[in-house]
Amino acid sequence: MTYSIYYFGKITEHTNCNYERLNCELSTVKGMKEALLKKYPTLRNETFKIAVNKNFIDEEILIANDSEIAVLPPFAGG
Amino acid sequence: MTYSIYYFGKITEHTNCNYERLNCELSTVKGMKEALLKKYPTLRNETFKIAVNKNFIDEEILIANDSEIAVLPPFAGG
Amino acid sequence: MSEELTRNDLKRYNRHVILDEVGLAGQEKIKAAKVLVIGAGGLGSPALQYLAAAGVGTIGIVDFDYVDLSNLQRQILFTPADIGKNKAVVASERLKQLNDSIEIIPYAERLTTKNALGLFQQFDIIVDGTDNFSTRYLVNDAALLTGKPLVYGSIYKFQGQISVFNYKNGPSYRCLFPEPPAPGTIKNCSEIGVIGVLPGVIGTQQANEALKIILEIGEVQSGKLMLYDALTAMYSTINIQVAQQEIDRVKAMSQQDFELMDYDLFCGIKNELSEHEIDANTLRSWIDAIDIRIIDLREEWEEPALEGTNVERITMNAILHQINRFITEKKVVLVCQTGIRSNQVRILLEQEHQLNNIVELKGGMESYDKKG
Amino acid sequence: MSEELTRNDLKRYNRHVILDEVGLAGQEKIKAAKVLVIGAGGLGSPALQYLAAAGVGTIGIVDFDYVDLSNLQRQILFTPADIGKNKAVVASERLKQLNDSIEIIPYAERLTTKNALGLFQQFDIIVDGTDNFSTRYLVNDAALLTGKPLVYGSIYKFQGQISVFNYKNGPSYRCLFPEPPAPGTIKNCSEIGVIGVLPGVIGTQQANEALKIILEIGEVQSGKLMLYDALTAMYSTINIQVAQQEIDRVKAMSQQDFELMDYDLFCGIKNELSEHEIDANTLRSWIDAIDIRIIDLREEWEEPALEGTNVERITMNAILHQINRFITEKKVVLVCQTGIRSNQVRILLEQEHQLNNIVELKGGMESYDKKG
Repeated sequence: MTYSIYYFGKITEHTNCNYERLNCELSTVKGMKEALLKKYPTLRNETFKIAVNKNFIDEEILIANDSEIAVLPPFAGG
Repeated sequence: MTYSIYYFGKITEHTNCNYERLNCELSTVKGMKEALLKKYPTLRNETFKIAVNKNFIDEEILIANDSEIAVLPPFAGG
Repeated sequence: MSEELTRNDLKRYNRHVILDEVGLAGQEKIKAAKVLVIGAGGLGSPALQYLAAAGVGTIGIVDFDYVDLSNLQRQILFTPADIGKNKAVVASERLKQLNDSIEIIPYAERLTTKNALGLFQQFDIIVDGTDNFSTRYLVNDAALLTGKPLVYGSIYKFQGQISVFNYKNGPSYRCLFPEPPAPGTIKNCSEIGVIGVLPGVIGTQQANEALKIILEIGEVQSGKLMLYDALTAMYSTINIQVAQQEIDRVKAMSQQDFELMDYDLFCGIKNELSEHEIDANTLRSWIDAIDIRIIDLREEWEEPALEGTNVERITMNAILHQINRFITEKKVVLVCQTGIRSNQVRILLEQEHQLNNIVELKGGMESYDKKG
Repeated sequence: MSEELTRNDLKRYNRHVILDEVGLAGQEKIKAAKVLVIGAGGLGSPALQYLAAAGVGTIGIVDFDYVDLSNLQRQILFTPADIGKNKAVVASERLKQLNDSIEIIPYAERLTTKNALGLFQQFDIIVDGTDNFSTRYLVNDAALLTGKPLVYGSIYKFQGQISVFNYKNGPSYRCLFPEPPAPGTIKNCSEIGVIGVLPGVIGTQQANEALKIILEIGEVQSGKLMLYDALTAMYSTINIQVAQQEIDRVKAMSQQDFELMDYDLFCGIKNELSEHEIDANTLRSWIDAIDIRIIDLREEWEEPALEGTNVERITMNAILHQINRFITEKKVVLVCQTGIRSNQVRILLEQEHQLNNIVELKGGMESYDKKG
């Protein structure tokens, strides 16, 4: 599978990029979260939500090839 | 062919909608312009540009099925 | 080019300085930058506010126009106390209150082919906040001739466009629209109506593009036309290609050629009266005098009133339901406030009901009033 | 509900009235509307300007905070003359200058669980311009409990988010983020740095959403989270679903339950010092006193200076290239301006270089200064 991953807000400070293509096995949202934590260990202290193709989906749903993934932290600035 | 057509600015005052799906024969940009003038005769006094899938393309290029077409007039307000 | 920051600057712009993408060097670039904003209206007001707040060292403001009550719904630099004063001057006073450590230069004059090149040469970036095609083509061409990037924004009712032209050999406004719309199809744009917050949304994004050019960060919207619809909150972006022949045609002009260009004529604004139009003096001579029907399309509250034995009022909204009231042998004169409604109604009656005994008051009652 | 327009209103809001989508009836709705803006800062300033300009009949402003020099880079309602004054009061004075025909009510107090429900009940729409998680959850819950639509906006460095919550049974903020971030991972957001024009872009679009709710036109951004990046000028929109159990949990609270909620505790703000943190008093006692290394990560120009025989300066930027300077048996205290850099550096050194003799000054030199 190839996924396009977009990182937002504070997450980019851990990934040092706001976009990357990731080649990996077919994954669920939950699996994707684990893969990201493995690749970027410091992410474990962060709160974030994962959207797939512009929707927040159940953690157990498999993510189709070529999906667009957004990794969104909350932010509170004003 | 089915095209998704988005109308902008003053153009919508002639079409009375800002979006429609149009079923027609395979067309070029030039042909599309003529089809629009036929459907909306008062458009003939308007200046507008047609973008296909977010690009302005040559008037003679054929527009693929399911393309997204934007009909853009200039506007000068400020 | 950069300029050293004072101790006060460091505190004031701290929220910029602590960003990796800005830093001390970036804030120094902002301080050294010179931005010229054409038009202190709907787009100019928010753009100017944020450029001044950001610490842009030199800001020029060109506007010959005067503050009017109907501006205040969107031109948030002005208060009722400013009505009747020059916009460039009032804007400059408010900006000085907001930030007295930058230089603000008001030009209370019309931008013309005579002064544009000289003015543009004194600045690094031009921000277009004008409200008519004539000045927009003039601004584009002057930016091309002086080699200055142009931050373009434009609005219509609920929609807006943003782009950056003439940036690092990218497209110009003429690459998008080589020629202005056909004369007569577009009247004075400020008279069409606009949701007040729209120029705020667009003008702030023009300021953002100007800052990215100054800071040399991010992706400047050159070669892209951003479209925005406030009703749906949808954005889309269309790619614009360079049309080299359009750019070359402008660049081929000598300074003298440019100074002799008549942009009003190019945009059809100086058109003679068409066969369907009459002017205020003609209308004045016809009231109470000849056997025609003068129809005032305006709402009851619009001023000045138009009175006469041959004047009747049928509002534009009422027309679609009373089309038979127009079927008459007599010549009909349509009158509205600015000439837009009368033009729409005339075209509708001609095209859909084959009526051809109709003329309209060019410029509407606003022109009648001024000459009255 | 609607309110009759005066003759002056008709002229002032003419550019709204002549829009089919607004008209006289729409402008009357705007005049009758009551909007409460929480926070007169980066987001509140532009939202308030355009709501007042549009003619919103009653505008409430809640802000307990005082104008600071570092606010002026983005909070365009304030001038240097306002420094030290309450933001709600100063904002209200400027808005009265802009439009004296509407009612503007400043609440120069902190929004708390005690006053929120009573306040919200007096308004139709809530606009969230706050700058911390604790108040954002409080605002969301109070909006749910009083049944008011909430126009949400939030910013971080160069990015922004916009949505409308609690609108016609749509999602709430808790449907998006049920719980605040882990305590300690997010410090005071106003200290991270932000490009000044960003809140202008987001705050104007919050005003636009509020106006669409008032006018009942267009598509309100309920169930959608708009994301914006000022560097790339890219927008994207993500759909948000209702999480009914999150809404029910809030709605199950009685007024008394809500009043007893401690949102600071919920957001981890009242956390005790962690094992990695020391406070200003402790640091003060250690300077010149014990054999440790106190490392000031700040740039040379940041104030107040920290001096002592055991204090050294290594800026954050220098650290990545000089990591060996940290390999030492001595205990290390990291100090920066607000506690953010010291936190990042400590985590980096612990995780990537297995150093575990490091503590940080909680709240940075700003807390040191205040207690000094």
